[in-house]
Amino acid sequence: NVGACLITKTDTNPFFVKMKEGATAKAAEIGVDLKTYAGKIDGDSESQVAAIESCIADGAKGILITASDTKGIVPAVKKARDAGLLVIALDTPLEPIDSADATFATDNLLAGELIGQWAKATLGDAAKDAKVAFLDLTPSQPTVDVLRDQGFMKGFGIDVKNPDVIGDEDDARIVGHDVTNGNEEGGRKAMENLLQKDPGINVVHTINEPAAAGAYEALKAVGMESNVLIVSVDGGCPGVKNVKEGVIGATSQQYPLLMASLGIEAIKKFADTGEKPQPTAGKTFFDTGVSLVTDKPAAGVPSISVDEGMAKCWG
Amino acid sequence: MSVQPILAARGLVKRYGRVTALDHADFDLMPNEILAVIGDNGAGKSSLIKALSGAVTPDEGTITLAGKEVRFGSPLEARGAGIETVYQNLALSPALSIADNMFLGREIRKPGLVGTLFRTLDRTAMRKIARDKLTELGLMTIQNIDQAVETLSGGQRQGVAVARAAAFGSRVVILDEPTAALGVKESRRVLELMLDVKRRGLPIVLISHNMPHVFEVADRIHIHRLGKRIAVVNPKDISMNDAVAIMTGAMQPPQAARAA
Amino acid sequence: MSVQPILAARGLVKRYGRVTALDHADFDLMPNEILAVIGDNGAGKSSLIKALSGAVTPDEGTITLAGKEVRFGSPLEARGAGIETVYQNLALSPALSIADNMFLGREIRKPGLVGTLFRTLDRTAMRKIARDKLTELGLMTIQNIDQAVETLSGGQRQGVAVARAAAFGSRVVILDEPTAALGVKESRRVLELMLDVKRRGLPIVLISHNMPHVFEVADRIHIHRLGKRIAVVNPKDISMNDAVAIMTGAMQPPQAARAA
Amino acid sequence: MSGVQDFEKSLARSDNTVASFEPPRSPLKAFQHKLHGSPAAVPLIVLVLSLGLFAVLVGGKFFTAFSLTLILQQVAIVGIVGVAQTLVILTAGIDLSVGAIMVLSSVVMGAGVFRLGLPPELAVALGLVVGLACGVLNGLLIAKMKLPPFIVTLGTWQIILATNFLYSANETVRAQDIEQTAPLLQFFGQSFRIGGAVFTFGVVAMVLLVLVMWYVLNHTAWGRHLYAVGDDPDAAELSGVQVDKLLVTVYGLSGLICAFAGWALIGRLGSVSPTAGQFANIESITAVVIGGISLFGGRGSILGMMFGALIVGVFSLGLRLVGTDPQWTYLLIGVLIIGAVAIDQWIRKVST
Amino acid sequence: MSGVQDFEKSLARSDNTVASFEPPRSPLKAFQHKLHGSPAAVPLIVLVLSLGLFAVLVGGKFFTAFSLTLILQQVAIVGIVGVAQTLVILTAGIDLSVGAIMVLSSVVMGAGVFRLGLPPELAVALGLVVGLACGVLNGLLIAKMKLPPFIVTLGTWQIILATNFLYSANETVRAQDIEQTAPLLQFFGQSFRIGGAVFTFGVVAMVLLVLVMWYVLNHTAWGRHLYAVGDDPDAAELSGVQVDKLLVTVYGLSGLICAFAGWALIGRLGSVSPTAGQFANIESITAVVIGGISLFGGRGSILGMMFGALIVGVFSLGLRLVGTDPQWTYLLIGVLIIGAVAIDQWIRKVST
Ligand SMILES: Nc1ncnc2c1ncn2[C@@H]1O[C@H](COP(=O)(O)OP(=O)(O)OP(=O)(O)O)[C@@H](O)[C@H]1O
Ligand SMILES: Nc1ncnc2c1ncn2[C@@H]1O[C@H](COP(=O)(O)OP(=O)(O)OP(=O)(O)O)[C@@H](O)[C@H]1O
Ligand SMILES: O[C@@H]1[C@H](O)[C@H](O)CO[C@H]1O
Ligand SMILES: [Mg+2]
Ligand SMILES: [Mg+2]
Repeated sequence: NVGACLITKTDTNPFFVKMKEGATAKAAEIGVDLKTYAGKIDGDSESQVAAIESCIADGAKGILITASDTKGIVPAVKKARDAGLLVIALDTPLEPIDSADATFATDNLLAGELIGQWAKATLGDAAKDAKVAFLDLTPSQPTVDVLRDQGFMKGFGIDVKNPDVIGDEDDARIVGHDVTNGNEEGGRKAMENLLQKDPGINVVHTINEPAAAGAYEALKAVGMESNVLIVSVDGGCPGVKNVKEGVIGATSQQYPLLMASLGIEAIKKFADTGEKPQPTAGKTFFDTGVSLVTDKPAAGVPSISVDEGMAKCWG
Repeated sequence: MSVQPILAARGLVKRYGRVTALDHADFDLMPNEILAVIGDNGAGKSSLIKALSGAVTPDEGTITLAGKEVRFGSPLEARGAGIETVYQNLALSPALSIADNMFLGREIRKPGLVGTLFRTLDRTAMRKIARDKLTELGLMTIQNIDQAVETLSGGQRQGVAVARAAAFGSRVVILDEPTAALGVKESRRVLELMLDVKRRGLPIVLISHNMPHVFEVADRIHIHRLGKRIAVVNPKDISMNDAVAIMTGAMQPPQAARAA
Repeated sequence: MSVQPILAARGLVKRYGRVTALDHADFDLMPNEILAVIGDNGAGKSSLIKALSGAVTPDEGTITLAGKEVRFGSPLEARGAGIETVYQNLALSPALSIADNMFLGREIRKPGLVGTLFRTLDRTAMRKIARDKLTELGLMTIQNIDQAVETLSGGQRQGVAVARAAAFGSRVVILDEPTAALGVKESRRVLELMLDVKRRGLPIVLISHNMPHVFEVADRIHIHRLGKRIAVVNPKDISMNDAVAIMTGAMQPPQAARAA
Repeated sequence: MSGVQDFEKSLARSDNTVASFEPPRSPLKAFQHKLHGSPAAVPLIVLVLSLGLFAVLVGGKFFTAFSLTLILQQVAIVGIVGVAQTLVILTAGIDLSVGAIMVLSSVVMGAGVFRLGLPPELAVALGLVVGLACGVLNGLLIAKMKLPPFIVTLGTWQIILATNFLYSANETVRAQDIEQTAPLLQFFGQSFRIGGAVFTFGVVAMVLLVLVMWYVLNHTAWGRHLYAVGDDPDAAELSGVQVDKLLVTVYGLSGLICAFAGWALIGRLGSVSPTAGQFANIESITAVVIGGISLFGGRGSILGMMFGALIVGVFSLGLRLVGTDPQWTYLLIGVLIIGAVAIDQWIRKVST
Repeated sequence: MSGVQDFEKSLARSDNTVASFEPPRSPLKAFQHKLHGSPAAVPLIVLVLSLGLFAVLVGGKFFTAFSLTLILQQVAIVGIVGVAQTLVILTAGIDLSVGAIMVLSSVVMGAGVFRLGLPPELAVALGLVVGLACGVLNGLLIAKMKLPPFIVTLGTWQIILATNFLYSANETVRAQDIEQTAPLLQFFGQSFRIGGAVFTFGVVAMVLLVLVMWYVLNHTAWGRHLYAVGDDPDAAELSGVQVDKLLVTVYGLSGLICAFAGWALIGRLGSVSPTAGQFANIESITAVVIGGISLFGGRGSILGMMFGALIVGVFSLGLRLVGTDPQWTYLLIGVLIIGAVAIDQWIRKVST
């Protein structure tokens, strides 16, 4: 029997919970023996290192990993590859990206760009003097955070300055950035704080849907929920439902189950034939796709309907 | 011994790991007497007192109060039965006020609904009673009844502890080395207090290493040695010298004094 | 007073917040004498002793040892100067062994490189010396020198503390209420130990509330009241009664005894 | 009877003066003494000063009824958990499991409605019972087995949190679903306005809870016993306090209050989120410490805890509005923690 | 002189029997007594039992030289930090800032080479000095200002961690860069093999450090003083231990050891990561507690801490190989923590 490991940043974020469910189902289907590991919190790289080592000791054939520290994890990944394991980065590319044998991920820059474009098109002329709040992930600015933020700015027409750094922009439309830790609690508090800075906020970019839900509660508390456009990334079922109910205007849907099941298949294939997966043509990684989900499509921005989104959502 | 003892114990055993602090000890306190308990360091005097006052549960043996067998699960139960104790280590709460300490575990609640429903304490009443009790016992050199006990000198603290016992004891008052840390003047005040309590009809158990004090106030002396009562003597019939000799094992107790 | 005092103090002041524990107190200890310090509870006796032994730093005043002014920053420095103290609260470390306690702060290291380089303790030597000292002072009812102090009875602990002071004191031994918690037998042993130490030529300071003890062993009595020395008396010239009267403020000290 | 010893004859004539106390020497000393007597005064002063500081630094945006009541909303949960933590710390204990109990209870309330199909009232009751049970478990381990509170709650923290994740399978219950099916769960999120000030029921609950517990701690026998146990448990036991029973009650009550905080948390977040409250233990301990309550037990006022929580809230919002990196907030809170106890120590030292 | 009091005349003849001690009553009691005497025995037994448990549950994959030495590698950092924590806890203190000091020191080592352009030797030295300085700061606040260790290190934890993030700007230094420019930083990551067993220098350092500190604690005056201070600081002070100086030394040494752990951490991770070590405080306290060291100070053996860390390592790897949900590991560690002190308490109770 082929052994495989899935190592996620945490096992408390629904995104990773679903990823795990997808991987587990696929593994059972094609006869892969899957073990799953996670860090205690986002940023806990040591637990991920220990997990990689366990996989080596366990004689697994391959590892799927969403790295917490994309640079820091590289030596451990190298150790696994040296021991003959196939290592695939899911969701979050390593730095450099070729540290893994393959990367199955959302194009996060594109995910950000889509919601940025949508927000710009939806506001129309008002976009010129919009007031935008950014609800980011953590103070450490992980790659997904940077890519989505900068992608959004690109789509919305904000000069990103250094594309690798959040916060160096000087566009007057930016009210501010605050961190959410990617959950409802942080989303609400960050939104409240930014509203204090400027109660005229009318666009909110959120790092993920739990943060968006928290932001919505803060807006609702001051009766502003219907004047503000919230955009987000993830496409989890609760998030898509929130799009349907107008809580979130549009969200960029990712496909973690696909990442996971493709990853499991790739490991199985590698074990059977020794063949490694190839990246999408023209990209450095295998793009698992991203779709903008909204029932208010905007001209020039490709999107799918909420019903389609519901059919593809992940939990 | 035709009069029934007010507080008695038979065959008390208390082990601490490998040490046997009480080794089938007996005890009898008669109504309205001052009974002194003497013995070497580590003889088990404090352990005996703790067993009688509910602070420790004996491994074996029985305790009777006014002829009825009792079993105290905590000092609170013993207090409920009218036994007040001043422990060797005082047992006052340093940060609480004198009044709070005197009423700890027997607080007075306000009358009426406020008291029964909201369980509000009646601070005024407790303060008044505390002040009265201390004055009655001649201990009112204390300026302020709301003072935290930790601001009092050792002697004053001892006074508060003794006053608490004397004020609330309805059947028995037990004092474990109440004068050990006290000066000459302060010790004298505590002895007078004891005689005063006795005059009010209450029996007292006094543990002390101070032989002159013991022979001055005690009606009977319980001699404790190696975890048991080995003799009960009358200070009028025996010399201090002999009592000490029995206590330290230098002399066998006279047949008549030998414990049952 | 033609002989120079071995340990002396002038004008010591120590304040604790609003309490003045020492109020310009003086002190003189002569060579090879037992000096008793008596006073009411809270008179400032322990504070005086702590100032002399480096446990607290006085706010004002000077201390001289054999005529030279000294300033002890810690008990360790006072010990280094030959002053050994048994504090009222004992100051033994419960979890450490008897030998460890006796040598705390003056451990012996192995000879040679092991000791200087690796700073290895010489356990064998320390055990041997500890056993010898305890035997010499007649305190070897203790079975095992490696026993933790917490397993000893109160009396045994007191014995270890006094033995430590007596064994290591090279100039002065100070004892703060060494018999307060002790039984008759144990107290007697400590008194004998004191006389023994004196016989070896060391002066002793004894704080005690036990007047018979004080009058039995003291060569001179320092009477402390309200934070100062109010008199120094000779037990041969004064009755216990008068000493207590002076101490408690019932009587003015005789002119001759009045402190400088 | 050998009677009074000879040397004591003179005692009758003895002087009764007591060692005199020097009066406070300066207005500063008198002030210190005053502060010593009212343990909640220092945090209150610090709170007022920090409000002033940010009013100057940030200006109008900060010093509005709206902003100030927003701070109240942001500290409501920590304030409620802080009440639980205060009770425990006053007994010289510590409760590291508060956040875990809170979030497990809120998850149970959500699951009660959406998984077990219970009516919301019952689901809330079930959540409260779960919190109480966790607290009682802590209490029994501490009181009956005599294990140190730090270790017990370090263990139950991990156990309860893991149970929470295993049980919830990390599923968030959406705000909109709760609103439709079980609005009772969001009860404490409702708000009312007085002018520009916005108060949620959660804020009202926090303030009321603090006031009620202040009353209980200071004006009932149970409260006095709690202080006595924190002060010296052996003395309290010998003076007639049932220490074990009291400790079980205190930890049980702490668990119940945390469950209540879990309910309020649903109101604040709208949704039920199993990942919430991860720092509630550190945050509540911080509020208690800045509030001038001694970690050694027996000393301090629950009002101080509330002021402590508000100080942290003022700094958090204030620094955000100034626009500093969030890390500066953490740094400053660290300084505040040490500063608070240092001041406390100084007052205690000089005024005793 | 009035001489010996009359009633004492008979003392010379007094009996010298001491209250008799009952001999241990059963083999179980004798065993308990033995355990009581050697504080590291219980965790050692638990360690052996848990090795046996997983050998049965997991089988061959677990019980290989490779896996067993892997456990050593995985606990090396916690073991080193655990040494620092042990020293502090033996003085009845606690150090919540260990992880923050460790990570700040490793960041400073990295920045020393890559930002300041120092030679690696100097960069390492600079990192060690920073760790030492953080520790001394803790020590001064605790010893000189008499602030409680829990509060001081709660504050410095946040201060040092925030400083770390602000200073590092959250940038990881990549392993490849370190390998090229400053391989010295990765020194403790190097390994050698003996058969299937793989030992890193980090593992060797951990074991050596534990043994050296065991020697220091038990066979030097400083070690005895440390135990005495933890046992009863007032008694130690009066017996001639310089308590303040000792505490400053202990916290300073703790900081230095944490900095050393930071160096070893670079070896383990290959890179310098400012987000590492977030749980080092809880993990090291857990190792100490499971290792049977009393949080009240003065009792326990540093060997026990190492066994405690290994027990957690065995459970973590074992459960990972069994393939259970990671939350079950946390849950079980919670149970282990409480179980360890419960056993300890039981032994102490029955055998005294
Ligand atoms: N809590 C305890 N744990 C262990 N041993 C104890 C405990 N309490 C008392 N002992 C032991 O029991 C024996 C009797 O102690 P107890 O305190 O009753 O003696 P005592 O007669 O009051 O002595 P003293 O005159 O010194 O007060 C002693 O050996 C003591 O060490
Ligand atoms: N550390 C301290 N903090 C505050 N006050 C203190 C401290 N030590 C002593 N005092 C106060 O100083 C005064 C003198 O105390 P001290 O202990 O010197 O008296 P003493 O003569 O030894 O009394 P006793 O006979 O009761 O031992 C007392 O009022 C006491 O409360
Ligand atoms: O892409 C994922 C998800 O968006 C999640 O919500 C946060 O972590 C990111 O890595
Ligand atoms: Mg006793
Ligand atoms: Mg004294």
